[in-house]
Amino acid sequence: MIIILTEGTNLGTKSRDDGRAFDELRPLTIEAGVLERADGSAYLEFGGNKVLVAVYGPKESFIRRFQRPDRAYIRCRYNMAPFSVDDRKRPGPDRRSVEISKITAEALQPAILLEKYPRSVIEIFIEVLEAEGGTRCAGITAASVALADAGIPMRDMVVACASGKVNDEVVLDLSEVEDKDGQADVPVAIMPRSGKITLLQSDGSLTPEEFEKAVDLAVEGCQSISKVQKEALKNRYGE
Amino acid sequence: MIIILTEGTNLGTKSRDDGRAFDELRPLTIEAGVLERADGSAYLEFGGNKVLVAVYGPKESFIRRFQRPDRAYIRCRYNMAPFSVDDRKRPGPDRRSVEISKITAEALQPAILLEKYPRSVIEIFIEVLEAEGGTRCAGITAASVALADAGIPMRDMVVACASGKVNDEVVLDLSEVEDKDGQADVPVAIMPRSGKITLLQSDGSLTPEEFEKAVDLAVEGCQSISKVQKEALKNRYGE
Amino acid sequence: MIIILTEGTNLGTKSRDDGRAFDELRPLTIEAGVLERADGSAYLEFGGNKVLVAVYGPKESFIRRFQRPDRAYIRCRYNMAPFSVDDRKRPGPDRRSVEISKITAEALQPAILLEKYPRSVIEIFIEVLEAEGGTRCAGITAASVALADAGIPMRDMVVACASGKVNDEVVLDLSEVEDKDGQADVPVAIMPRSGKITLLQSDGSLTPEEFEKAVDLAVEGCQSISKVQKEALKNRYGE
Amino acid sequence: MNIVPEITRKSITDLINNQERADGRSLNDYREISLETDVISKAEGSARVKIGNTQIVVGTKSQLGDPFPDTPKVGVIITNSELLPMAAPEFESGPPDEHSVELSRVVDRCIRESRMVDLEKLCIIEGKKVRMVFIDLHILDYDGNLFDAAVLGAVAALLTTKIPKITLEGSEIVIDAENKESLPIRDKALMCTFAKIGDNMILDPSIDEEEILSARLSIGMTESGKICAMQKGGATPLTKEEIMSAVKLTEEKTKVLMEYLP
Amino acid sequence: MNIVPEITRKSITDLINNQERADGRSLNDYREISLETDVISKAEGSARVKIGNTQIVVGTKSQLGDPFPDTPKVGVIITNSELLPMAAPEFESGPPDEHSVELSRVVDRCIRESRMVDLEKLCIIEGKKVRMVFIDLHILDYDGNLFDAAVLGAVAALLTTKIPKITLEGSEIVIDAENKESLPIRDKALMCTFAKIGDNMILDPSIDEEEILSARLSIGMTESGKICAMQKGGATPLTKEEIMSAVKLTEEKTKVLMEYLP
Amino acid sequence: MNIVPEITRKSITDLINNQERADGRSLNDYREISLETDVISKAEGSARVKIGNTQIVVGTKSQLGDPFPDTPKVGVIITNSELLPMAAPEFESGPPDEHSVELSRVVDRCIRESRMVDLEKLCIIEGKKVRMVFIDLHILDYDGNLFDAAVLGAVAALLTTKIPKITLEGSEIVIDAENKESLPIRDKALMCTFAKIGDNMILDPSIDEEEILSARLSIGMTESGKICAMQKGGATPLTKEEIMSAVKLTEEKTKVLMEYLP
Repeated sequence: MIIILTEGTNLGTKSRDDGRAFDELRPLTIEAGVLERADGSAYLEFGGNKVLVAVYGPKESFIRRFQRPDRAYIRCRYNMAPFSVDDRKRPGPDRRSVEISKITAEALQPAILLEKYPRSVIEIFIEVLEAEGGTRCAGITAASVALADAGIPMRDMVVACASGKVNDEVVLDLSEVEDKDGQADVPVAIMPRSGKITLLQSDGSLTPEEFEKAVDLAVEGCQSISKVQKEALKNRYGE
Repeated sequence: MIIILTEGTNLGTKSRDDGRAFDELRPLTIEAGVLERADGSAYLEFGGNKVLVAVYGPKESFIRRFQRPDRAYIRCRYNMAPFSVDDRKRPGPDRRSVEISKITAEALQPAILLEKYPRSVIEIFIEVLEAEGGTRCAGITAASVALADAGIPMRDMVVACASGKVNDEVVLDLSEVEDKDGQADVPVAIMPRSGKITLLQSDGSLTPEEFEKAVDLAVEGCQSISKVQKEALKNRYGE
Repeated sequence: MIIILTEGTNLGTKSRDDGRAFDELRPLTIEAGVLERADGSAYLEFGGNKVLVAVYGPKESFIRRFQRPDRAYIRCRYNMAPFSVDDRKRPGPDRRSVEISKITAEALQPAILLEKYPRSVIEIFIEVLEAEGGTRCAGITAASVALADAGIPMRDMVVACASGKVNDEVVLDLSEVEDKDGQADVPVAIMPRSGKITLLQSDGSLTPEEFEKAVDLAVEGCQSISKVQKEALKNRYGE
Repeated sequence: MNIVPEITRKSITDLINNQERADGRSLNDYREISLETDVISKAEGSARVKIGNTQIVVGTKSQLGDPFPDTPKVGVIITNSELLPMAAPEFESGPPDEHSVELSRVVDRCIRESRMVDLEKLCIIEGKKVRMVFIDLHILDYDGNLFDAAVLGAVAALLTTKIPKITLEGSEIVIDAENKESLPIRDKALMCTFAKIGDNMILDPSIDEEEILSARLSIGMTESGKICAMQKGGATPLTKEEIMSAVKLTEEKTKVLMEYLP
Repeated sequence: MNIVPEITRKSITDLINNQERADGRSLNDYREISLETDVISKAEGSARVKIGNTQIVVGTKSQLGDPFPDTPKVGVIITNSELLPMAAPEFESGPPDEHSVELSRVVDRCIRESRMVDLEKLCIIEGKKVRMVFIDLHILDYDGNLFDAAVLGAVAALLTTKIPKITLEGSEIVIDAENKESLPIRDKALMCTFAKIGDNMILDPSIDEEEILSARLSIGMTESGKICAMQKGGATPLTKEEIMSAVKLTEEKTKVLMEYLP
Repeated sequence: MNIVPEITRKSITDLINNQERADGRSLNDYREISLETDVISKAEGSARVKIGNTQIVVGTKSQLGDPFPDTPKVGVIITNSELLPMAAPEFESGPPDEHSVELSRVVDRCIRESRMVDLEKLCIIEGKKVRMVFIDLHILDYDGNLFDAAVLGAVAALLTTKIPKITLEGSEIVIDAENKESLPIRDKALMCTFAKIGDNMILDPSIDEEEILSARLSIGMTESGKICAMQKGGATPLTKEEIMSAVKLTEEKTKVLMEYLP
């Protein structure tokens, strides 16, 4: 288990709700290999977020409709525990979790060598045990570590982080309060080697200039988080 | 697109809510071939009713339970758009639409040469975009045109029309208001060449004599509507 | 149709709500072979309980997931009619009926020679037409007769009966009122030849001594009920 | 769905073309009918009906509920049927399929459109509270002709239903479960079902006949001879003559069925 | 899902790599667009939109409802879409799948985050009663690029929606269905969708292009040039440059789309 | 369901017939147990429990609700469990299956029948408003014996639950989220589960042992030694002697488990 805090530059920036600099991440820890039954797993705490991911596969797919003759497909389920949010959430998928499951699968897919496993399925189960803003990014970041822990061959990791606009300022990694009261939220996932973007959403109101700044900031955030992913795998498997 | 009005005889009959004669149909237009992806389609306006039908098939059936070794089966779905009625309808099937889907399939089946396509399915999707009394009959009439547009071999067309009892009088083609305040509603479908009846329901209170009159009137209405169906196909395919 | 009442010993025991002795069963009748379509069936009345059971099979199973290469499996459905209880029950399974279906299947399984029918299924449908306390035991007792009526080879019958604690006393066969106001309820099923226990639950508060007494009492009750089962089959098939 | 062997189909059809039936009935006979009422103590009304080996238990229950917004002055009757998997090897567990939905809607229309129950008398407070009466059809054994059995059982259950007296004291609704009253019944209605097989229409099809029928016609008729419901089924058309002669026969046969009612 | 033959994939890709498209468009052209409003009399607002052969009917309806506990002062907009089985051979009946959910959520965000409708004006009694506006997207014919067609249709329907006037008289809510008023509209927003195929980003992908795209990017932009929604799809990454040039093109193209609005 | 190879079945059974187990435990030992509480800040009570590699997170939340009509004076506890697809390759997404339903109902009975929580103190206004306490069992890793782990985690979560103080001021219910109080706890209860394999009953079956067990017996017992819940599972019968000796062992082993509670 490792803990790092990305130091913010804090050069006279307006103070945020929780005192962070505009480009400062919340405290982050990732641990790989935390479950017995799953083929790979990872546990992540990011600010108040607690996210657990299990990976099964690659294994034979029995669902014809999804099977592909030339590669594996990804089955991804993002789920929130009933006790993870302020008001108890009813168990089972809702529209939000269906959408997040879909875009999470698409964010991870470019990094996985699916073509190595025709007619197979790789299952990714993301459980949000506690939510405090940014769970979809936390889920992607943890899933990438769990995939590596499962020994699934990958081109690169995938790492995700949101930026946004709060009090007319573009800032990194919105907390729950900032997400709710803020003006925009821009979740981004990248493959850190190429810097290419595998997930991108924008929700709120941004000029194109603000949007570009937000993407740049999120990509920087991703690069920092990427180090914690590597550290987690090193801690589990050694150098 | 064609528009015809069946002229009512109006021989001193009591006037109806919308001024029609007892045996007068509402204005009717049918257009064939209105969708790109479907194999056949038709759009119908009948009074305030707007109904769209798509047909797919005959195509291979993958559902064992329904497959027949010696013929195709019909899968029919009657559905109302949420905005088609006064109070928004919740999306998805309800008991009414399940029943109408069933009897619509049975009304169309005698006209289709199902035995030409063993192990196949013909799919009929009826969407009610706006409802103003008589949608099940409108759906059957439009579906028959869509089946012909899809090139599916048929013994005859099927054409449907309701009659009923309003203000103690047997009348043709009940409007929404007449259906709601009326004493009886008798939807009928026929194959116009033989005059044989493929759909028959009766809802309300009728003496056997009134019922017989209602059936006769509905059959006459069907014969008139049948001309509009043919016109629609002529407009699309020429003579 | 046969009717027997197990005579209670009634040696100065505290009187119960319905005047029964502590070890007295409610009136019980069982009739075998009451349905036309089912392969086997039984109808049971036990106090105010009315329970009907149908058995189908052994027949080929088409559900791969449940199929076993070396034996049949049991599919059991316990269901309450909407009108069987004081407040109308919504149709369809609830959590209670799912649990009872499961433990009923497990209670019956040891008695059935499943190994005689590889890749097959035996279906048991239990309908509670009227409920007055003790329906799960009534269902098991009737199901056993229906299985025999279906000609399914069995090691032994299975027979079930509950005991419990009411007014600080251990008593046999709780009525609905006793079940609701009582301190504990202990449903038990046995195979009467070996006396072995195939269903056991306990719900409420009992010392280990009271629990042992409750089990002994329930087993005695089962042995009495077992005679009625045999009588029912004799009435149907002769000696 | 059962696939009926061609030979069975042929032998049943040949018999009917000769005006005979496999079980010895004439074309216009019902099988043996039995009807008991008050069979379920916890229901407010109940009946067990058998037509041949087809067996249905019907129970009714009333409760307070809100009226539909467009009919604020009348009570509500809700008919629900379950084709229990117990009743036939081809029935499955799960939500009602189209056959079950059709059955409950046709039974519902027959009862509602006959205006058998005076729904206005089931209104407690206009626009606010009405009685809702649930009719639950529990199909136990399916040996053909569910429609007629279901209507017969439902009507018998309604006729014997006892609901608690309800009075208004100021704005309070007082439900007096000790004092029960009957439902406000007016005209009764029953249903006759015909099957077209070969060249003939036969009454009360058995399961074997249902499986080979080419068309089905169910006609609901009130004691006073009004048609209150009709439903054609099956994949073959009917002529108007066939329909009208079935109507004629229904006038006669519902009178016979009425005699079974309590 | 359709499996596209390798040869089709190659020919479409080669064309696009040559800055051409199968239907003769340039990479940054929309297909023919048509938009009618007030097409459904029973809806409060409605539109029929076509982009190429993609066809959607949108209807709006308002009703009274409870506000969400955490936003007691604002009305509610609910966007629902149905990829009807009529619209394409690959669509199935049943509850909304992930594609349908994504579509309605992206359309919903584009409309909500543009703050197009002044939701505070839809509040009737703070914390108790607000107006709920349902936007129902009925997808009739699916020939690619549902996102842009859906937003265009939804915005047109909202612009033409007439809701009953509501006034408060004491604690009574008076709904005056005779007097209708428009929705309180502020800034409008529309959406442009790009597909990455081969080395290029193309605007408004047709069905054939959608089936072979490697990435998709949908950008919602207000009349005043603010990005209000964005959604990447597809299994291939994009570079920041690709994204920013799509943003730039969206500024230009939403202006063109705006001209179709009523 | 896993099909266990005959050779595995035999080797586990042989060991147990020799009073040994694959992981070196004696027949009546638990695997290593760990229990942390207050692991989820947004829950009102929470616990993470591990027995061997079986891992469950339990969270509790309370809210106001209506009492059941037949118990107007007492609060409500609702236990829900999800066998997450994450926890084992054989678990599937979807509505709770019979295993999940059985688990939550047995845990619920163990807690309710032990009368551990004084439900009368959770009543706010008789017949109108009571507290509802949700216990959500989130099964993360399934390595056998969910019952004992679930009860241990649920009880620990309840013991550490802090709910907002609620007072009545006239007819107003005042929820004071700043001032929290513990649940009204009385007698505690825990559960011991036994598996019959070969000729022996063993405590705390691992996943491998569960897959070959012939019968399962779970016994819930209070701190004061009362049996509050019992559930037999599996397809083989048990003798009364086997049951009573399991009861005896439970008296001893629940005392040991109690020591893990906060």
